[in-house]
Amino acid sequence: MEKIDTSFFSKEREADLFVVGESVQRADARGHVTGQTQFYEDVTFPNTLHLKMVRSTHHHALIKNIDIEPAMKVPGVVRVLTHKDVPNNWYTILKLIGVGPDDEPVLPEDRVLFKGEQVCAVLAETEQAALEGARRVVADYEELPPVFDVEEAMTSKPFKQAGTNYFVYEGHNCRRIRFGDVDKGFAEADHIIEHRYESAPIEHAPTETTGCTAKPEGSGRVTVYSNTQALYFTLDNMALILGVPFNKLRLVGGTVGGGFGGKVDVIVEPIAALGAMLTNRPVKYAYSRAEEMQVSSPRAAERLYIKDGVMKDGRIVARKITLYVDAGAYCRHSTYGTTKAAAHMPGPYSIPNVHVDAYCVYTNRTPSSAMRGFGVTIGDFALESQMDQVARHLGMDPMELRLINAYRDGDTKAHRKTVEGAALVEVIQAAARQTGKELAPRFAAMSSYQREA
Amino acid sequence: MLQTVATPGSLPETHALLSKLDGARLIAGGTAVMPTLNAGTDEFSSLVSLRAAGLSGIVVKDGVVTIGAATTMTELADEPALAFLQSALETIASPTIRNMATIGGNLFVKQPYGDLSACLIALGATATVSDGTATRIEPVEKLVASRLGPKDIVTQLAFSIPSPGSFKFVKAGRKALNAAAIVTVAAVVSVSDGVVSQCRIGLGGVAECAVRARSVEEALTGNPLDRTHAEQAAAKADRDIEPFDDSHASAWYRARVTPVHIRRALVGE
Amino acid sequence: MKHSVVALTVNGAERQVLVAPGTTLLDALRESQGLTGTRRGCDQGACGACTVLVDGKTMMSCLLPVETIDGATIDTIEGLTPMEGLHPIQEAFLEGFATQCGFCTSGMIMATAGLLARNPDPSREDAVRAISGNICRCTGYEAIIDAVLDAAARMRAAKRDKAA
Amino acid sequence: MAWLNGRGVAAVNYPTGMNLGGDPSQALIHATTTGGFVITLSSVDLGQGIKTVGAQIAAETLGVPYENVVIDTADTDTGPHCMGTFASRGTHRIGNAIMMAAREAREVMMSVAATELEVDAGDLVTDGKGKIHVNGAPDKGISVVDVALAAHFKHGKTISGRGMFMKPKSEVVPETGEMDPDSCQAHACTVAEVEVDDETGEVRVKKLINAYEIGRAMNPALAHQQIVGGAWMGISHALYETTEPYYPDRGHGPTDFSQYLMPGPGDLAEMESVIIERPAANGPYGAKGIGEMTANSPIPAIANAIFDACGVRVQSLPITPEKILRGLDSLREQSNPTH
Repeated sequence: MEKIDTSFFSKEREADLFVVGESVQRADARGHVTGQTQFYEDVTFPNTLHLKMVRSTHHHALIKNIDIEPAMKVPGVVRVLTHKDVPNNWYTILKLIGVGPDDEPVLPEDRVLFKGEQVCAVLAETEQAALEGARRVVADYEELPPVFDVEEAMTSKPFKQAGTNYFVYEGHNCRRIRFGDVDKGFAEADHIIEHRYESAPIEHAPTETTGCTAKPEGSGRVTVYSNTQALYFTLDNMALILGVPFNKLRLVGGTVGGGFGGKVDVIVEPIAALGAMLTNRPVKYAYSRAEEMQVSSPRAAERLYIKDGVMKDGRIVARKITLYVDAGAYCRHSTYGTTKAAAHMPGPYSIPNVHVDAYCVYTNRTPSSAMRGFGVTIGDFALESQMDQVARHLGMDPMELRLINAYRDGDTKAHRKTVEGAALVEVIQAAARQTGKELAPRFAAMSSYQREA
Repeated sequence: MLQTVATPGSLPETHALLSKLDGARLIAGGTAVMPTLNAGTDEFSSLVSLRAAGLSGIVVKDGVVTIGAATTMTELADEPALAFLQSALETIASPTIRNMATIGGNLFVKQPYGDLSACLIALGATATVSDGTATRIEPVEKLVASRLGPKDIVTQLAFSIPSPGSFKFVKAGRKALNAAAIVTVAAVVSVSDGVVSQCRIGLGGVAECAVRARSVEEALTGNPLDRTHAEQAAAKADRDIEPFDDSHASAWYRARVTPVHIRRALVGE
Repeated sequence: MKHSVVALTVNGAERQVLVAPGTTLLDALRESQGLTGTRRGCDQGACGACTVLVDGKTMMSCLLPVETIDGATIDTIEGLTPMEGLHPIQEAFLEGFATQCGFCTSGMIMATAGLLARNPDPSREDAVRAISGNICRCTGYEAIIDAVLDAAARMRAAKRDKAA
Repeated sequence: MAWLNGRGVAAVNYPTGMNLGGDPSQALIHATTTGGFVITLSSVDLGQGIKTVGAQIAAETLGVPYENVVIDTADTDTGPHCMGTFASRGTHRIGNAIMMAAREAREVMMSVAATELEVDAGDLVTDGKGKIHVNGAPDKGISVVDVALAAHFKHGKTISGRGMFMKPKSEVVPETGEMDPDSCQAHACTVAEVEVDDETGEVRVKKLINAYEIGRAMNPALAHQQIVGGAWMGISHALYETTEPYYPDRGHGPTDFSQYLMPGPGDLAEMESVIIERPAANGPYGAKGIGEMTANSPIPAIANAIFDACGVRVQSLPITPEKILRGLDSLREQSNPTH
């Protein structure tokens, strides 16, 4: 168990609490250890139809024809859903908070933009019949050249039906942070240190795959048993897509077999509910493990260029960051993640001159979305690798370099928010203490309360 | 879609069902076949299980081990005469999978799985194959490279127990346990008069099937079993392997580290 | 496509299960027996969430066609849970904070049950091996390994108490 | 062959909550006839523990035992709105909403108790064990059960409360990026110790030493779970994970838990962590969100430790043995050119 070191910030801690701060047993643990915890898939209904998706075999292609007849001949197949069945086929998840344009079809119309994109949905009496039906659908494509590189996508011909290959932030092709004057900072600096960092897409890989069962009720409503991380996000998007009043839908969930951000997209519920409405039968749509691994949104691949202007004494006086978030084919939550990434820059350091261009770029890769540490995790890898390179360049201790530049209460961040509740200095001091490293008196005396003279 | 699952009670019955059923696939432990079935497949429409066909069991006689093809990995690990294989078996999947997976099935698992085949090649094991009318004996080395005929069933495997200390094994994977092979090295090396008198090396994870590292064997034979000679011999491995890319490692990486792991298997450093 | 009737002893009770060809033990347990404590994580035998005991040995129920195990004895998490209180393995997982989302827990506990049936006094390495086919994405495994060892200690102590 | 040792540092901060469209969550609370309390939410528990921590916050605020609080979640027919479980927002947003609801319910509870005891409500305190009594006079009191019974059957009062927390929408100034994107920041510093096999590029993370500042550890055991599980995920991200091992080629994209690489129970690093608490002024009992942050600092700490060990700087994730070995080969080439 972790030690709580109360020697830091001792005056700010409220001490006499009854139960907050106690390691009480998890409320759900007994259900977990007995297997009685009820996940969405444990609620079953007789007469349920199984939904399996036909998926694009190309990264980028025009759909010439979809022949569903062979699927309909498979014993047990009840219906195939295509885009024509979807009342409001175009959406974007963050529409609810005013983000546009609608850039993603529930089911594609004339083209597919990534390999694995859902094309049409087969509903059948059994899972095996639905799988066979999906194998029998014949889709003809005309392949188009894909784009897989964010910087190439920025300048190549727009491939989406809606808009540019990048998200437009109030007239800009990126989310910008402008603080101080980086060029002036670079001119003053003793050293310029510049590196490029990047990452691959990362899958959430929850042990329970994304899924739901939609059940039509006698009242005319549809109840959806789902493992979404956000019930109302799902409900509201579904109502818009299905063109039904919000009170026709009910979402039940709350117990999820791992999420990590992977279950905030709204993909399975609208189609399952549509199937339930069109057949008047419960419909289950659960990702297979392979779909979860390759088709569900991963953490975005990112690319960052960091250029630092550094003084001999370790002060970083200018930091310029160009950051590309690979949103994949559709926006989903990436526009928000990119803004979050921009706001996180230049890291927990007070740097007087900061310039950030954070691009949310579309490519023909699997659409990415939120994941634990959204917008930050990869940025931290880049920032903190960069700090190490700066320290080595200067021949400085890496902890001391960070302490010199660490933000303190009252500093202004690059996005112009005043720092409060800072504690970077203290976590470094605490880590040093744990490793038995003795910080020089100047560094041991530092505090987040104020910057030393 | 799957139409039939049969669990015959004898080998002749199994052969009869194999010929009778269209699109039949043999299933033993199920660890390789079932994921395919669960994902939906047109590859086969019936399954014939070997679970009850009487093909399990281990017999040790006069230094030769004969193992029924449906014997599980756990049963192998529990056999005292096969103690030398223990550490190799423990690198294969997990205890739960080893309770299911069989020695016969392991021969036909797609690389980079199927490390036991590399061991069997090193041990010079032979397989008994029955086609319903006749049986034949094939070296495992040859069997894994060719394919079984549609009527063929591997019924048992046999090999001589190597002399103590002569069996060597190293498996390199991305995880300590339950990893697929980047490269698996199994070897039986006999040393007399200070030099390698005989050796047989099986490699897994570095070709479409488990292979024998003949070039390494040749280079090693007649030389002392020390680091220098092992390293020189291991460097010849590129002639024996045809590595591939997968999510575990690239062909380049497999080729680059195969000699390292061969040397480590041979001399432990 | 002909369904078959398969006889299984599930958690001590004799059951006749009607299955379509190729129905996995996992589906049979969850769908026809209502034993949903056995979880479906991958249908590929690679996550361990569906681990049960078949004739006393841990197996992945998603890899077993029910028709091939006629007459088998199956034990699931539901059968492990005593009428009153919890099984020592369950106690160890609960008190050791070895669960987070809970989805891998049934499989982890059944893998532990399989280990402890064979080896009542496992080393840490034995515990690690026993769960090496079970994926947990939440905990980082440490608390689970501790719980396996704690469970073993609890069961040994209970056995000693009983003998005394 | 040699295992090369190295040590690396990284320090990070992490925001609690999201900006954009406002960030609300609600909670309803009511007492049952016998003094149990039910919190109704539409929030989601992914294993992070909101069902537990939410009940702790309610119990603390109401002054009743933890065992008396039940969380009912998540059903959109009964639970009031919640934005969802993401952005390290749950403990902070939902916790604040629960606290507000519990305060309102507590006020009713105390006023009924005051009527029953014929004292001033302001003189009453809760003992956290199920009793309300006059401050300084533990004998002059009444049980929460009796208060609830009286409220229901004598006074016709509902002991209930509504809670809502919302951070208003922050508009971003397009030219400068000026914005107010979050509610507070948690902090972490990790020191990673690794060893690198100089012949194969394999990395073993031997130890992670962490210091986390998380505002308030509401439930230290649950915080411990986030720390250990998150640091494990950090190791996994640093060294293993990708859905596209041959990008831009989509070939060999992993489709199962064998192909998708993550460290198993046999690949764990020793972990040593300490928690520091600097309460957030706007957090419930000072809490900040920590669920996401715990994966972040280990990644660069490991990258930096690998460089320290073997002189290879890998600037792209994941840091595979192949990337390290290619780096080692090129260092060896530079120091001992053979061509």
